[in-house]
Amino acid sequence: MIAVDLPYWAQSLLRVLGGTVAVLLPAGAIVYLFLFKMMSFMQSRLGPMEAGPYGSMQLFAEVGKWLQKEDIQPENADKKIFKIAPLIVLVSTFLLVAVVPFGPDAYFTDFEAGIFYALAVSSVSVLGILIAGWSSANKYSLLGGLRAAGQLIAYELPMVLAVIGVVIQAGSMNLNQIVVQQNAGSMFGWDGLGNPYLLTQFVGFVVFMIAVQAELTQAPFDMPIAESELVSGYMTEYSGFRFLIFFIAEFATVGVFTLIASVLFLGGWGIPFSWFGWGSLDDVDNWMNIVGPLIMLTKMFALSALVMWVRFSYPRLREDQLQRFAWKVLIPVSVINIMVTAVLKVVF
Amino acid sequence: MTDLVDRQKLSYIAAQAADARLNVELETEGMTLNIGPQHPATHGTLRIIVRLDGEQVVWADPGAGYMHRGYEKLTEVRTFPQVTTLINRIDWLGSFANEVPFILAAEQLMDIEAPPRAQWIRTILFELSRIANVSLFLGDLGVQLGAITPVFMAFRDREYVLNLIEGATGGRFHPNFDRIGGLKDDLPKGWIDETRQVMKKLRNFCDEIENLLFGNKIFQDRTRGIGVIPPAVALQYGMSGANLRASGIDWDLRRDQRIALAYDKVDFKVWTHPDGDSFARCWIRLQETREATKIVDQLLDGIPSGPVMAKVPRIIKVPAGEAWVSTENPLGEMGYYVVSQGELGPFRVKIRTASFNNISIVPWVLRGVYVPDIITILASLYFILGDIDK
Amino acid sequence: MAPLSDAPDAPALASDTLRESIVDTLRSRLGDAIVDVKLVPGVDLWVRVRTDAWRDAGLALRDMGFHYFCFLSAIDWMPSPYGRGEDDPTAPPPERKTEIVQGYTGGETRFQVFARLTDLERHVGITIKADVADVVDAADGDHVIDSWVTNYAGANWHERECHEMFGIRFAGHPDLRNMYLPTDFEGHPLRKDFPLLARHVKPWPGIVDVEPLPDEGDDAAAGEGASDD
Amino acid sequence: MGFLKDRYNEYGKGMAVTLNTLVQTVKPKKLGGGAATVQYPHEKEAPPLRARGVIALREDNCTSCMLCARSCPDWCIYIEGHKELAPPRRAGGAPRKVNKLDRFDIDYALCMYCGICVDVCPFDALFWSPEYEYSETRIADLLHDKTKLGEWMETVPEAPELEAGAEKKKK
Repeated sequence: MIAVDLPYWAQSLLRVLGGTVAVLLPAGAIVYLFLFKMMSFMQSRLGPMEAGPYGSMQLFAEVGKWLQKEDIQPENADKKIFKIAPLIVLVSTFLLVAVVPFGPDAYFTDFEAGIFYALAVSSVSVLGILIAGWSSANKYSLLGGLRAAGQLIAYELPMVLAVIGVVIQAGSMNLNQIVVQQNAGSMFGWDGLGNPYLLTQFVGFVVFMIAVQAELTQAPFDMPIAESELVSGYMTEYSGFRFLIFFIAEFATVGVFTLIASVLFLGGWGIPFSWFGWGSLDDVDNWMNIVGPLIMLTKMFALSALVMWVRFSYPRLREDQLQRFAWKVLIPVSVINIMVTAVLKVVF
Repeated sequence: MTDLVDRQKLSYIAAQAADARLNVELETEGMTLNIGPQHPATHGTLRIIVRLDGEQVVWADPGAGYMHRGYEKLTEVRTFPQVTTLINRIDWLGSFANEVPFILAAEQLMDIEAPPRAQWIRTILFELSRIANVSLFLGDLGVQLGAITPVFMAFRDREYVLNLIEGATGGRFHPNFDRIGGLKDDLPKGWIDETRQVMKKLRNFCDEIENLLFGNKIFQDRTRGIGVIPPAVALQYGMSGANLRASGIDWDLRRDQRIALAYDKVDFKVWTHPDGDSFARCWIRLQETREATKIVDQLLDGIPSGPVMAKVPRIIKVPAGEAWVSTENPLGEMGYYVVSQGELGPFRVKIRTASFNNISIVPWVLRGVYVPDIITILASLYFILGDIDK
Repeated sequence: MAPLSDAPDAPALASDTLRESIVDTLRSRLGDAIVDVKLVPGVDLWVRVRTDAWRDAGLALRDMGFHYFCFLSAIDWMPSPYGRGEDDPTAPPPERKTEIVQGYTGGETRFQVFARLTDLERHVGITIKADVADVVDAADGDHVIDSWVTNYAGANWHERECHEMFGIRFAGHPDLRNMYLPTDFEGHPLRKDFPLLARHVKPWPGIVDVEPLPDEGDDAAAGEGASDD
Repeated sequence: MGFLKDRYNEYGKGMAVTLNTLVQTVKPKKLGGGAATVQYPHEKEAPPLRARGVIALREDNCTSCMLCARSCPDWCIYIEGHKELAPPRRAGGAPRKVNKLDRFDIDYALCMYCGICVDVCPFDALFWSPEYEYSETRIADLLHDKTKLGEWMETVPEAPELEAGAEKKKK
């Protein structure tokens, strides 16, 4: 427990700063590590090498480039809405990160219905994408926006259903509680690994990650952007810093979603409590507030590496195939998963 | 002009009426989408105007000509040796293969034949340019379908082939190595061993692409049963190359015509596929790349020794006459109808390019497909803009 | 479709039974519509038909097994009034021949259309030609010949190309819009009297010759191997 | 297990390919790894000896015969020359008339790098050099004169030896 009592304004400031860091740091790291480097290595090249050692400053160069560019709005665009759309997408990411716990006390807010809130605000970005596509006055943008709306709504459902399994098992919607349940739990009486839901909710994990992939519009579900079909989908008409905001939002959302996935399935900030003899949340030592975020980041990077690896390897599905996959495969599978989980919960 | 204008008006009115009928039936308003001339899927400047109902194509009208360079006119003011450097640029990915039919047509008119060694080396370089061309197709196919990695692998391994072509001819893209009566020069030392190594790499590349793309379920879902072209239609439109063979027609000019190249000395399989869909077209190209590496390997083993140039006068005047020679180029049948009137330059050269015919089927094949399938079908038909527009 | 290699290897024939039989069949189908035949044994076959039999000839060949449509194009037999564009703009233009000399199978008119078809079963191709009447259709100023679209769907684009490049109108073609050129383009680029501007905007660098010695006349023109037509 | 194997073939093999490439790229050069790309300004690839990079001119050999300018498909070679009297080769002989080159320009913005001029040159005055670093920011600057073309003579390599079975060159 933190001993210092901070005034409210300081706490708020800390939270805002922390939230910004929690969004931007993973986004930047994902872009550099995976988009610049891992993708390049997977394609037999080195990626950016000139800006900074091994191109590590490339991202700052890119941001500088985008900020310098002219902020173009198409003549027929609905300008106010057009301008605001990228911000809505980014705001959704910030709202999401608010409930993610990084340590026993390192959280921004401690919702009782945390995961419920997270799933709700994650769909705010759909609005941004839809109005971006609509207001651009471009047919490609329109098609991209509509595809995005259809896709994000279709994959919202399997995601929610996959999470329900976790919620049933943990018996709580509070994300910190889910973390504690996993780390303090035991499997068949053996608590050496805790009880990460990755193992017990493996089906849910797979469904969740597929749905995340689709929510993030990463290949093989990137048809809202589909650069070979729709030029750049809903982002076609955006340039300069508004495009930058879309870009940041894309990768920040990757970061936040994989953070949530690591909370739900990999045990979040925790390490199995039995290693240190902790029994419950109150026993956890204070140093976990520092180490916790690092553990969390490691897990996040592992998951986003997976997301990116799939992105770099797969071709794109077609829109109708994507819908069919969501409704005919993912949703039935996750419903069955919920039933099995519920039955087992009652049995054990 | 009245006749024409009237007809245009009539067809316009008919199209409007058809649209109106459709709109009344479905109570939707169609959308005209202009794909190209600047669009990532048209790798070049092809423009396709599609009328959409939802995401379904009602009709499509391709418009070429954004890269028309007038080669048929340009050949008329050039001498025979100068034409070779020009026609290199028609299909810029397999440029050596463009030279061969023209040179063969000129040789046919002059009644000379290149020495055997020159024919072998021509065939090797011909197949190398096929590999360079089709391997880029295999990579680009991934990009069209949303997979970004294959194209980098294609560029990586095509580089080896281009280095070989450059090592032998001096030009990576535009070799201009063929001369009437033979070749400009012999191969440099060590080239044959290097080529063997590269062919191994290319076979490995084919395996990688097969695992990365062709084996992938998503790829198969995207391409199977899409854009089916029945054999009769393919013949009517004069489709050639892999597009024709994918429709189940066993026709390959390398095997099926007598030509002064070394193809009759090697053993190779002509792949066909019964389906005629996008997958078949792509799959045939993959198999052909593999087959081409094997052809090159076989040819390397048996290059005869001797000169690479027949006795040809220093100033080339081609006797009057007409000749048609076509070869199985990477994109399909490419041929030149050369008319000479005994001058230094040709009187008229009709360039028959594969892509022109292959793309002329687009209005037929795109009817009723979805927007994402447009891209799949265009990618699988595989055109090079320079090859359409000449 | 047996591979060619399976067929008995035919040496350069003095007579070419396959191509002769094709000519015979075609003659029986079209009668005296066949104007001229040129047969190079073992190499190729050219047939010229009367203008009014152009469409029938295509149909007959399609029925005879020439299913594969290769191309259709036209040729302007008039010699170019500009040569290769290598004239000295300051000197009077050189004399050029203006007499029209047709190629294989002859012809009477300036424009000819020709098409190439292949029989995939018998491994044989044919080039078929027809004159395009010099009489210009009054309505649109074009030369007219029948369209092949009903014979081969692939002829569509080839005829469009031919129409804009040579100004030959194909009667019965559904949609003779320009393919390459802008709609309001004037002239027909592949006609020989259409100047190639790239060859006119600047003089040929080869015109310049080495300046002779001041005390010498023009007689000692340099250029050891210099050759021009 | 058949089900899993099929799924692996359908979805896993592609990921295995990308992972394999990643490992290959990250592997140190000593172990045969490394990227396929070259960090251009820091390290440079050597083009093959025959590479047609740029045309070099040996001015002494040129007799301004105009053959190259006339056979150029693009009309991108500009030659001007004049005749002058040179001292006789042997003492007591008559003075020789030689062609002196005043201007030899190649417009590399027009040049198609076909090599016809190099082929037709009867006096071995033109050569291909694999040199490729001569880009300019203005297109007009690509017109290079005989001094510049002469400087490139240093980069012209010897013609490579020929592969076994080739006929010896008569030259």
